[in-house]
Amino acid sequence: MSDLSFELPQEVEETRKRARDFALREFTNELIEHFDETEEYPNEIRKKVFDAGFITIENPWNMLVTMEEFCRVDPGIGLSTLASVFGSEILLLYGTDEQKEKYLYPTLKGEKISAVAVTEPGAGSDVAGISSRIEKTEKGWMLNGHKMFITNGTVADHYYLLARSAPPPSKEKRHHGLTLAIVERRWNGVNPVKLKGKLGMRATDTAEITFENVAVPNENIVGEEGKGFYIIMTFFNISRVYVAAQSVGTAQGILDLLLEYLAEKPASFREMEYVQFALAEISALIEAARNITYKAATKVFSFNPDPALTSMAKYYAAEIANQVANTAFKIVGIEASGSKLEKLYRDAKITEIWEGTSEIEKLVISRMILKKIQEVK
Amino acid sequence: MSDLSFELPQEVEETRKRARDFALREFTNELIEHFDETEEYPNEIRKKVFDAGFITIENPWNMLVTMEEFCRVDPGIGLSTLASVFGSEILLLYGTDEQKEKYLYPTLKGEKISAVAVTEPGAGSDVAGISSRIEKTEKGWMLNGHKMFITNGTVADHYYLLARSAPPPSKEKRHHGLTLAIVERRWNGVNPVKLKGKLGMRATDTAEITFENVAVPNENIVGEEGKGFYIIMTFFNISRVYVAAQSVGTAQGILDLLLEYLAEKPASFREMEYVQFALAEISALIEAARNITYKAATKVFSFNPDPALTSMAKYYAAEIANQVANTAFKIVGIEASGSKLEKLYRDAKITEIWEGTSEIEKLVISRMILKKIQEVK
Amino acid sequence: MIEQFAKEELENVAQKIEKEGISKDIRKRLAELGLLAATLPQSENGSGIDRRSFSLVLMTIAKYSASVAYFTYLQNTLVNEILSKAQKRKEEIIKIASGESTGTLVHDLNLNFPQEVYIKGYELYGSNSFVILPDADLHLVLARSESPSYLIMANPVKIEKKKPLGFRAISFGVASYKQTIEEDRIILKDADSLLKSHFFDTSDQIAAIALGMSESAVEKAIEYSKERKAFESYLYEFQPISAVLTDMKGRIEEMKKALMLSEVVQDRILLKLNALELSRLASRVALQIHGGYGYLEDLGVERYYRDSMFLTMLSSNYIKDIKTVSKEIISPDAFKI
Amino acid sequence: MIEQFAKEELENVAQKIEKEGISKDIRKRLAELGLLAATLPQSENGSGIDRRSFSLVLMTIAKYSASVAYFTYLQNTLVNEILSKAQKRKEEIIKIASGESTGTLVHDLNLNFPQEVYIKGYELYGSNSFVILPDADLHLVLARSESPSYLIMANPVKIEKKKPLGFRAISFGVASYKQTIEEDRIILKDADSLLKSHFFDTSDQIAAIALGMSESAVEKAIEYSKERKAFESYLYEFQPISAVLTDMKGRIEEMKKALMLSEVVQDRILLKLNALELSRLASRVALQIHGGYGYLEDLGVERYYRDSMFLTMLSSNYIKDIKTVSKEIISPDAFKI
Repeated sequence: MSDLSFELPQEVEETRKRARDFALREFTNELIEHFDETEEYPNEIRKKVFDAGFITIENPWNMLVTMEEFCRVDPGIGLSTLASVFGSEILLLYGTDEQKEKYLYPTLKGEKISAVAVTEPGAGSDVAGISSRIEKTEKGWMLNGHKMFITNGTVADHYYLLARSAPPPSKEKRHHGLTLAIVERRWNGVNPVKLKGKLGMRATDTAEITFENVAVPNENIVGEEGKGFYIIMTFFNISRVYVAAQSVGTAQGILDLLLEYLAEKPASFREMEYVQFALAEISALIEAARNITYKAATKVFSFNPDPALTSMAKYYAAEIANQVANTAFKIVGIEASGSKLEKLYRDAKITEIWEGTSEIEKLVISRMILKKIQEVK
Repeated sequence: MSDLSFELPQEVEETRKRARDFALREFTNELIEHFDETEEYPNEIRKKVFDAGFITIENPWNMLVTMEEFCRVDPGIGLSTLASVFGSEILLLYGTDEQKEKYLYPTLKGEKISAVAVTEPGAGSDVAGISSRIEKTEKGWMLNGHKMFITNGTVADHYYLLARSAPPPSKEKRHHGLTLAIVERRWNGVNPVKLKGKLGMRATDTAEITFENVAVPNENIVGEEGKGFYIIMTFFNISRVYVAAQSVGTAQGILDLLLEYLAEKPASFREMEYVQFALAEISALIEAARNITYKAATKVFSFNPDPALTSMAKYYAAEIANQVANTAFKIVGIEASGSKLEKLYRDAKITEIWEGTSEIEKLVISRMILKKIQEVK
Repeated sequence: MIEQFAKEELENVAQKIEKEGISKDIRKRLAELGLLAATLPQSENGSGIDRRSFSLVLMTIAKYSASVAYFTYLQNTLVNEILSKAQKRKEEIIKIASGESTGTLVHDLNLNFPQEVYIKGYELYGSNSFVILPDADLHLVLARSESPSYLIMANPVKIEKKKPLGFRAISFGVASYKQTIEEDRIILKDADSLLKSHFFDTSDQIAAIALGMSESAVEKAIEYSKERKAFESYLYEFQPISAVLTDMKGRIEEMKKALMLSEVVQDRILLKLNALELSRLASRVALQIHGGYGYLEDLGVERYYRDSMFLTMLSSNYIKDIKTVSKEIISPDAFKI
Repeated sequence: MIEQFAKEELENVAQKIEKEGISKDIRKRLAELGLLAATLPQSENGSGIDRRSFSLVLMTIAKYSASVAYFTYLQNTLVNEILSKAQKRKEEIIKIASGESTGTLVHDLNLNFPQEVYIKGYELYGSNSFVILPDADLHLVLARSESPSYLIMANPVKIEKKKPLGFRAISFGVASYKQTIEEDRIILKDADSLLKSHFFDTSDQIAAIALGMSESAVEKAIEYSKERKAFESYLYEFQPISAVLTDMKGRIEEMKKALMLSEVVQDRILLKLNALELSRLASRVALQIHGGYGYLEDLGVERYYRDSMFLTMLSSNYIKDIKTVSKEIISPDAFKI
């Protein structure tokens, strides 16, 4: 009777099931602990994920549910493997055929790893505030700058990098004059340093990268010169949906662990109303977070993104993941010590920070609302 | 690319628009204040609502979005008019042709008003704990009992009433032996007394009703004798979705009022980040509540109800309506005094109480989850 | 003694007071107990109660009638804090302190946008739509002018009462002014900042009222949970119910202790905000536990729900309050954007 | 003096302590300051510090090193509360009080389900998987038997360390026991209830540690908000950031005051729960304000995030705590279903 449907296509549900089975089988507790301990990049698992066909941008829903199911088992390994093609949408939407040939396709075949290099030591969420410079030279461009917290920074073959190519025309137009370029990690002057000691998500590779007089050929500029900000914002609209899925998966993983704990204990414990209420609250929150994430995804994946909705999904799902972790601990307590619950608690926190902090998301949402007021007036 | 869709059918969206226009036009501030003040039943508006065709159970989505849009403008009048057919699904699903002819169709034509009489002074959320008795006599049945907080109690032509027809076979089977009957208000021994002085929703008619030796003919028993509990639970699964829609509408109404307030004030006020964050948070919560409500509705309306999901929608949306009211007041403060915001704050509270308190909803949710643990074991 | 007065003379009539207002008899009793000029030194016709004890008095009264507590707070504000500090109008002090007449303070300091009461020369004009007790005998009106602001003793030309969300024993509404005032009716100059600091400084008294209300709401809920059964058990036996009541009790106790030691004005403001929030939460919980009965005015539970929000609206503006404290404890440039 | 010690001797090495553990030097310094047998009377080789002051000491130390604060709490628990009350083992008291040796308490009172350490006759056996400081010199082990429970001075046959979520300066892990014990190694009989009441009674000390951590996290965040810019403004200029920091500050101040006046054990338990919750929230806010940098251990901010949750896990079980208080303040039958 209604067009509304909350059911994913069967193909996607099958992918979800495959992803769950894969993660349960391959992300063993031993490996999870290993990568959490050593902070190594799980390159072997990445290859397996590729071989199993999970990394594909043909139907983005498949990637989305895979992200959810992988993070449900282990956000560190899960995200790290899937994000090996991080930034691909940039080339897909804005790249030239040559750029696609050289960078995108090998990445999608699992032969190369990509990364997005936007954040800087002095500019996190404030993308327009970056100060890396890319300047025209006789033969091409010259890049000087400093990037921070770059996921895949030391393992990527190339970065999609944002730098300033012209001074901002005015204070209000700080986001003008930014240009996006493809920069290879092995080029002269590129110096990535792995950042160790993260609270969680320790299977992901995170780096600080300095660029010193790096020569960038003309053909490596993506899109129009000076319009890099828009490209990155378009990309964030996509990537934030995946972070929302990461949060949903993490939250669901926490609920799984809580249920596992309860299943092992005498029934009288889980039948306590206090425990029952906690389960009900957690389930409702995850349900809410998942719906909003999928709704944002329907928009993004049909090339009709709703930035406010995407930001809601990103911020709300992150909030829920962290809240759910807290509630679960209230029940399990010290018995969670050394368990995966502890790890998910540490992993969950990043979702409020990367790909735009919760604060940035809130500003995006409210600007859309205030715009409407302005229009009405 | 996906079966997933968050868009309602065009017909429903048109109904939504019509409902909004109707409410904005007919629920004038004067009338809203009048019914809030006098606690009268808005019978004239009810008739208009009928004439405008909003009350139909052919496509329940139309009623659902109408509920949302009406409550967005005024929950008291809105719910009160739409609930004039309260309980109709009971006859639709379980009634005999004669019962439908006599009670359901006249109600759906706006000629009669119905009510559901379950709650008792000593048994609110604990439906199985009711103590009204309906006993077999030579000719039919005899009803004695006491019902409380019955919506439409003094204006309804007939009640769908639950009473105990046999003692519970055991402590665990307290919900056995309850029977559902149609009882007319004008019958001998029926004595409804209007309850005045409600915090909010004062346009709704609420009554305490005593039944003294009321003769109920055999043909007025609905469904099987002793199986009334199941009928009522099936009905609650439907009615709770409408309460969720009431909550979503109320919450949206609060956001509307906040935006109206902000639109009237200098832009500098609404551009304060504190205000922007509040707007973002409120919007995200309403979005989440609406999605979960619609998802529960897709299940219920396709005769495939998911009680856990319905309870999530009911409890979560009610929680959000109340939370949103608090946040809005934090910004508007005393300037909300005497405004509709104040009224919506009073109205919102009922959503956590009627049709199953939030506590009951949480138990429903967690029982479903715990069942799964049990099944796995 | 105050406990006894409140219990014996307010508890049973609290609902009646809500309907009929605070009678002259009650005012007289408050006066006899020395509560209408409580913290004023005895030499100035006051009772010389110390501040901390006065907070406890307000808390105790609020447990039985929040309206009477707020009324007491308001009268003391006028008498102790403003009139006496202004060293003026002894006769008005005596009248209010004796319960003979009532006073109110007409200002817009908790509003996001100023109300339009102005003074030009000696002409007072304009109106304020959010006046508590507009039918008071004595109006002290914050009037704005081109340079400083003034606090003026005035008589409204018109008042229009509206049904307030809470404190229904106290009138509320619009007051309009249009009069030529005499010099001696100007009570304070630069009244804006003086009133502001007065309100900030007495934030703990609002906190005390909020705590009294919270305590009372929670106690009512505990009582009810011991009478009412569901699923054949008393409500208090259910874990989530006892947990939330216990938690509330703990927070009330915590804030009561903090109230006793809050000497710094920033602490008082934040305590006020927290106590108000707690009172809203406690009233919501109490109503919820009472279920449908709580939604009806008969049991006197929904009153807490309205009163706690109304007290919040009357006595705080979250943004202004938090801004004031932020500037003090973080940086003068804090809370800017 | 404690402030000076903590600032000078802990602040700069706090991160190093987390990596390398609490050295014997630090223990010696704590001993010199009289902090390892703080509340024990001087006649019993203690420092005779009153309880309230001891809470302040813990709060102060926790501001600079939560691990050291918790360690101090733990040693005092053994020395002051248990060994001395049991009137036994003076030499062990002296060793711990002097920092010569370390002690730990092996129990399962905060767990939902008991750990399996038993005593049968004089045979102690079993293991506990959640032991703080399992490599301590002295283990006081809660052992269950058929009738009462005993607290026994024991030596683990095996310990297995695990990386704990927080307090990484202190070891954590499994300890297994299998030994025949001598009569005089039984420290307490019916130890279960005695230990329980000890933990409840010292809840305010845990609250103090949580408050110290909260304060430090918030101060770090304020500092950072004054250094870091985004969108060309300092972070503290943004309203939501200054609001949340101000709010946290207010709640910390409030609880500090409540801490000073919490005499009743129920109040202490609830204060502990609230302070722990606040510490988790404050650490989350502080991390958030530091953004990506907060997520790296270099800045020492993520440590608060781990430590606050770990302290919660170690020293409270929400359900058990709230149940205990509910039964006391609502009804013995409360929190049943």
